[in-house]
Amino acid sequence: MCMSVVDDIKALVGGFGVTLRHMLRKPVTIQYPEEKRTPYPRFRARIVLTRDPEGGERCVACYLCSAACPVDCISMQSAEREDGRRYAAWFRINFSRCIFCGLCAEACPTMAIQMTPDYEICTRDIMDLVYEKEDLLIDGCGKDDSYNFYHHAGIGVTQPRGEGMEESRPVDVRSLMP
Amino acid sequence: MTDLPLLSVLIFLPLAGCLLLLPVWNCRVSARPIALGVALIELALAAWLYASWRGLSTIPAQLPGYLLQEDAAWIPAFGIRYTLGLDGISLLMVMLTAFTFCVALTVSWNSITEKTGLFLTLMLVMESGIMGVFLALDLALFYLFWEVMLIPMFFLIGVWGHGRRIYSTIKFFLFTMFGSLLMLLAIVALHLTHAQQTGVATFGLHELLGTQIAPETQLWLFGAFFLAFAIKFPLFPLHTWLPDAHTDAPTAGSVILAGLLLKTGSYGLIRFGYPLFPQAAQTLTPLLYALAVIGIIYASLVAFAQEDMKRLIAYSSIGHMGFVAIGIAAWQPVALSGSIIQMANHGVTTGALFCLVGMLDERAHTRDIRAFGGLWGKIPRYSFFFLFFSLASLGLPGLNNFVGEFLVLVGTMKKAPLVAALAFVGIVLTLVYTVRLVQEVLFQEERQPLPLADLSLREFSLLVVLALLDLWMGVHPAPLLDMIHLPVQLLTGTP
Amino acid sequence: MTASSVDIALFAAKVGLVFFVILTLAAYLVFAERRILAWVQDRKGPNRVGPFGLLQPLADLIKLLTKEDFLPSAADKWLFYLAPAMAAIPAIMIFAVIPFGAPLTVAGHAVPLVVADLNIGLLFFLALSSIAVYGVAIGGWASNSKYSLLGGIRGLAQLISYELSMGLSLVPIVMLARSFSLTEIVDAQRTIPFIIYQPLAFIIFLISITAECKRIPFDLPEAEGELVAGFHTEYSGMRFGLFFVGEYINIIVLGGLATTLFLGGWHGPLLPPVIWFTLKTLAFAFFFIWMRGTLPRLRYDQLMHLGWKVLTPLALMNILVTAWWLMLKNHM
Amino acid sequence: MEQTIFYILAAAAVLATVLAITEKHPVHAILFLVTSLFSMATIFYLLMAPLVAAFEVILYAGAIMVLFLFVIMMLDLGHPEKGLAPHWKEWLPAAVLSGISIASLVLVIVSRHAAPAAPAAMPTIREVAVRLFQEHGLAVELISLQLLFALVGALYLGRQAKSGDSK
Amino acid sequence: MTTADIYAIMPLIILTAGCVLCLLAGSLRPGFYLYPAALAVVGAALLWCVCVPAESVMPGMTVNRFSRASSAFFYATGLVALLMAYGYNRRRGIEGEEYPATLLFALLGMGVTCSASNLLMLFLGLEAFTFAFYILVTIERDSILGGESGLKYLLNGTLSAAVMGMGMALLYAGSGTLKLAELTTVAGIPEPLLQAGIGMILIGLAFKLSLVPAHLWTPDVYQGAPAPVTALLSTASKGAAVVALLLLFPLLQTWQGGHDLLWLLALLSMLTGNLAALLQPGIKRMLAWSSIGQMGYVALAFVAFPAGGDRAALLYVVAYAAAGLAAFGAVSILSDTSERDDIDSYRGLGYRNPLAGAVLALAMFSLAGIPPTAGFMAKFAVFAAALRAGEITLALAGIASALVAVFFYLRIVVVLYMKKPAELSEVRALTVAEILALGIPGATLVLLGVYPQPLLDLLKAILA
Amino acid sequence: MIVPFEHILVLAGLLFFLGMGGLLAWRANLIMMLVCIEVMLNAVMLVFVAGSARWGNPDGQLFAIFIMALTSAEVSLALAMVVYLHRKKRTVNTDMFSEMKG
Repeated sequence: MCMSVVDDIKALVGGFGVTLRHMLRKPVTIQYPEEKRTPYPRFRARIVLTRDPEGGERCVACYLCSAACPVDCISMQSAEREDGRRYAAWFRINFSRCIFCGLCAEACPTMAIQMTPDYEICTRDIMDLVYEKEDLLIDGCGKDDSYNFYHHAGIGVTQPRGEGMEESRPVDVRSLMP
Repeated sequence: MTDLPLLSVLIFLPLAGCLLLLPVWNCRVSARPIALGVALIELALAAWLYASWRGLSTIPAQLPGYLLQEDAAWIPAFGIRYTLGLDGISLLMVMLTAFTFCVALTVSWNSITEKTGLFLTLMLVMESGIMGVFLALDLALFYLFWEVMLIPMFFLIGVWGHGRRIYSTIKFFLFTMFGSLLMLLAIVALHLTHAQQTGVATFGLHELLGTQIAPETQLWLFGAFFLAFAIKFPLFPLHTWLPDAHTDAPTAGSVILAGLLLKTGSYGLIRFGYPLFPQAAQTLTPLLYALAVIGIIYASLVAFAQEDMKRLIAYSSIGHMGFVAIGIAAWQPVALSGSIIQMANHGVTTGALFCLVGMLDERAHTRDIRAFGGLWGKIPRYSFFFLFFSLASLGLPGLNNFVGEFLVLVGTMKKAPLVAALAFVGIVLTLVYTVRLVQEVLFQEERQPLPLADLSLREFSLLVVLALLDLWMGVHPAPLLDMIHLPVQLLTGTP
Repeated sequence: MTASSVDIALFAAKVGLVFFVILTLAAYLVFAERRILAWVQDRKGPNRVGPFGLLQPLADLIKLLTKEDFLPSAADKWLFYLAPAMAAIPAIMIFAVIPFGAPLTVAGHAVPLVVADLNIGLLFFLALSSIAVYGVAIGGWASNSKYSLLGGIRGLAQLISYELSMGLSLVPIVMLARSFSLTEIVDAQRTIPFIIYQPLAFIIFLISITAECKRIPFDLPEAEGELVAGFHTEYSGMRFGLFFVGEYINIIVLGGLATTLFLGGWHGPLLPPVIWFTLKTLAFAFFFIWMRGTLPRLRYDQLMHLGWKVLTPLALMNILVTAWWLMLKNHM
Repeated sequence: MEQTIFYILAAAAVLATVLAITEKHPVHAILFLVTSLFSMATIFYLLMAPLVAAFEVILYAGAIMVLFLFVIMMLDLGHPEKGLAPHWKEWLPAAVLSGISIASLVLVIVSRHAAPAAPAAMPTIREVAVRLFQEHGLAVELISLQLLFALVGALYLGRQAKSGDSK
Repeated sequence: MTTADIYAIMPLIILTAGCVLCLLAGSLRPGFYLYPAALAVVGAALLWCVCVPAESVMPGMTVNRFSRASSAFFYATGLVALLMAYGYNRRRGIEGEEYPATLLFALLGMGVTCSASNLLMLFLGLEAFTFAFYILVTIERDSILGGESGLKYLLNGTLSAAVMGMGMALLYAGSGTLKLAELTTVAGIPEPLLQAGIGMILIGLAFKLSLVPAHLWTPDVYQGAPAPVTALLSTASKGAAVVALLLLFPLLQTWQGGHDLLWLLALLSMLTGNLAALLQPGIKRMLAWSSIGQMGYVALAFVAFPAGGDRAALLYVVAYAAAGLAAFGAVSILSDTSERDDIDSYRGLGYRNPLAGAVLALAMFSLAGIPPTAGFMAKFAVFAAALRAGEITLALAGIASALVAVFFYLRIVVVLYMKKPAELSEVRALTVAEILALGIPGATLVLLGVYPQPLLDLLKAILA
Repeated sequence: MIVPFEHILVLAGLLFFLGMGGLLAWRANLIMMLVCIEVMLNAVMLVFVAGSARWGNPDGQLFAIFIMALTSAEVSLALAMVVYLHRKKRTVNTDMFSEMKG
């Protein structure tokens, strides 16, 4: 009984001591607009579309990012050059919805879509947060500056379908009568 | 023996007897003899007193006319003393009491089968109370005993009675209480008047006798006393409790009720009512006469119409007590002596009659006159006693009632001839209903085949004793008259 | 100018001054609390409005005044309006009897630095603090909201319970000072403050006034985790502001009272009396805030247990011991 | 000055009391009564009984009335203001009785002789206290025991049958 | 406070210590062992009262023969009530230390009342024991009747406290003193304030005595309270109120209006109480109404105060207390797990439980005022005093109502002994405590009825 | 005395009988009955205090304080009973408390 009271008092005094010590400690607050924190390089903030080392767009408009996005903030329209090279006719990310989860970047097979440490994307008009392709596209290659997808995969599929080796002709669905 | 406080012994012996009963409370067989033994000792005491009353009268007492006296402080704060006194009238009553209780205990020997311990205790308590009433000379003490004797009777009727016993017993109790409460007020008022006049706070009868009371007050006070006694008596308009109580009481209860309780009323009137308030009594005497006469005639007429034998005898009691009342109202030595003797006579005779009816009831479980007939042939011994006591009751010369009624009529004749004449009519009416009773029960042909046994030895001996007593009082009442002679003279102021 | 009118003028000045100071202090206490709590939590706290954030209270005031005044549809209108005032006014009235400095002499008039030197000052304090209950109770009841009602009931029970131990803990002080007047109590502590004689009473008093202020760890009536905001859940705007300010006025006033009763009031070496008083009072205020930064909230049964089964018996025992001690001392 | 205050307070007290006893809603009634109690307390103060004044507020307004409030809040009475208030017929006997009583009171007061002049000195608080504990010490003991038993009784009744403490 | 003072109030100290210790012990280790302990405490107080003739005058209290005798009476009553409560509470499941402790407190309040020498102590004493009864009446938590009657009693009691307090306030405002002795000297002045005060005190006491028209709480409270509590409530608390009235009586006598008021109260109580009792189906309600009537007789004694009414009143109270204890004791002992309240349920009990039945019957006879019981002596004294004082109307009304009363008292006796028992349940053997609880009042009834002189001497001595 | 003694008496009397009238009228609501009794007790205290001021005697004030203590005891018990009964019957309406008649 007596001991428990002493223990209680000890605990109380200890608590007060802790708070007092913290009071005298330097605050950890960073006063943001004036002081800015440098994020770590892999900080996931604003999303960009990178270019390949040749300066071409990396994005092939495969829709994987759009599919991976949990909040459906990515949308695009794919197009194809005459040589079969695919590209996005337009590409749009709505940053007012984006949660910066990074799934799109993970999903991207061409490393076109990447996240940058730039966290200051506040704006007064919410419509300004809808970024179009021109806003997203940067001039550099981002994180992996030597990777070029078409070097590995080649551009386009030129011969008609079903004509290749180990390839059967596609079924004509209109003649599939029983 | 005179060193003993005999009067206290008389009163408290039965109470002490109750204590003896406690260990055998639930054992009927051993309780009965104990109770009867106590009653017999009482009787023996009374007999001894009777035997030696002449000797006692030679010892000078503080109060004239008294044979024995006891006096002690009891509640000085209220001025109440424990004063007892025995004079001839009391002695007669004491003897009657002691005897009646023996009769009552004997007659209910077998008939009380439930709660015998309680029954016997109540009987003994009641004996104490009644003894006290007849012996008390202090008004408060008298009142105390007066009430004490009520409670056992209340239980006797209520517990062991038949019929509407609860209604009857409550009626009995309330009637009596009503009178006694008024009497209590009057006693206190008398006490206070006396205290104012003399500065002495007392309830003693003989001190209070000298109190000067304004006539009007006297009238009120006497009225209260009179009411109380008249209810007990019972006088005509206040009698209604009596037939009910008698009818529903067990035999012993009826015997005591008729034999003793009624006498307390007349005794109270003689001992307290008239002497304390002579002027008021004088004023109210016509009323008493009137009530008594109406009572006699009315009771006789009603008795004629009764089918229940007990009820019939109860009404006859009212009539007989009417004679007592007339004798008191005349307040004249002969009439008063007659009244007192009549009290004793009535006690014995009516007690015997109730015993007889009780015996019949025990056998036939009915008391309806119309159920019987031809008993003379079936149970001759019983029928003989029935006839004997009926004759006694109607005042056959040679039997005891005749003496009392005769003396009353003689005494009254001088003072109020009209009353005497009317009372005589009453006697004739008595004859009528008694004859009807006897004729219907004993001599009519048998109406219902009832399995009736004749008297047992106990019953027989009891009735023999009663009959002998009746005969003796009727033939040779002189010793009794001698005994009450001096007190009566002192009361009526004709030495 | 006659003598009496000077008195009246001085009196009015005192009242005005006290009002102004207390209200300002209360406002700044809010600010101070936020800053100190921030420090405890290694933050900086509000520092934007004005230099070091010193104009923050003003900003808060403007915000409260411009908010919508909201009346719940099933509320008991008059009582709903009455409650905030009943919470704030008694608190500020208590200060009337607290002497906050040595008597001054102004223009030949002796001016006691206390608004009203009642001979029953201490009882006046107890009376008003018991009235403060009504604000909570009626506020909680009149809102006709379950959270408010629960908060109100809790507040009622808590305030009544701790008023008892508070009052009892003050009895030894009265016994020592032989007076109910706070001025005389302060005078009695000219040499030694009562905290030396009565450490136990001081601790009980301290805990009890914490509960009276409904401060953490005794803030059950407004426990935000359970009851939204307790009895003032339904209040907004300046009515909420009154409850809020009332709480802080209470802190200051009770701190001042603790100073007066246990720390010798305005007595102190070197510094002028008023400064001493202010410092001691602010020390209490600081302690309250510190406590808020340190301790977690009690459970309801713990609260009642502490009040009835620990503090009250202790206070009673303390009274007994003090009485015996005083008696022995007088007999020696 | 003080006289005027007294009469104002007296009027306030009576008015608040009337409102209190005619109000249908117990909470309102209690608040009116508290108002009345405040007026009374001030009157006590004016009558030089500061101690009684203080205790009136502390005990009556601060404890007893709060207790009432507490119970009303706890009991959940629904909408008592919509419930039964005494009909005017029920007020009638009360009003008649009170009227007669007040009239007889006024009669008594009118018929009495002028009160003797007030004595000079009123007892100070210290004197009152000394009197309390010296003259009426036994009374203090008795009342304290009674309060103890109030506690005992309330606890006994408040306890749930056959289980632990409710509070 | 000197040693003599402490000796004089030692019974009160014993009781105080007793009830506090009882509470403490009960909270540490509850159980029925507290009843014997409380019994010992009361017994000790009683013994001290009787045996130690310490007397003293203290501020607020005067211990003299009067107060010692009255407190002895209260303690004896309490003793019997405790005896009967022991078994009763066990059977009814009234557990906890509250009962004995509160009972001790009630006795303490009565002890204070009878030795009060100023209005404050008198008021506090009266309120203290009344307060204890508020708790005791409600003590049976399982019965809704108990709570209801407790609240009724409390409301009425508080109202009476307010009225009595107003009376005392007026007395004080009119005279400037609280001391009874000083008040008596001032009270002669025909000051309307004082008279109004006396009248209001009288009305307040009428509540405690349950005189008509301040009687309305009585039947409900008697019925709702557990029987042992009712026993104490109907006897000791009435006794204490009578004692308070006696203490105040010198004041009351100075004003004719007080006499008239009392006259009216007595008349109404005697008639209303006894007539209403006729109609009651339950024994406790019947006894409640009858106690209203009985208190009317006490009031009658007070009306006849100068003619020895004080002694008569005290005698009456003692006799009534013995009868009340006997009656309620029998009720509580004849009750099992539920209370036997319906008169009809007493059929034939006189044989199945002879002692309880006999004592109940005895109590009824005593209440009806039939000799040789204490009730007769008491009624005798009261009527003697009334006649001596010339109150013939009241005396006649009293006699008439007494006759009415005989009827309903007899009803109980009739039911007990003359009706066939309804059911034949197991007959419980009486414990020693119960035999004592029945025997003591029963013996007192008979003893006082046969030889009241010692008590009368005592009363004379203490009233001198 | 700041005002004539009689005036205080009148005030006290008014309050007392207001309380009594209220008590008689509010026979249906326990809490209101208790409130009315409080009013009456207040009037009593006023008379005591006035008497104390009239005679310069502290006894009246003390009596008033005792009355307060007494009242608090009684009210706490009364309210405990009200709560207890309410728990059993769900009402404070006295008309519902009529287990006993007569």
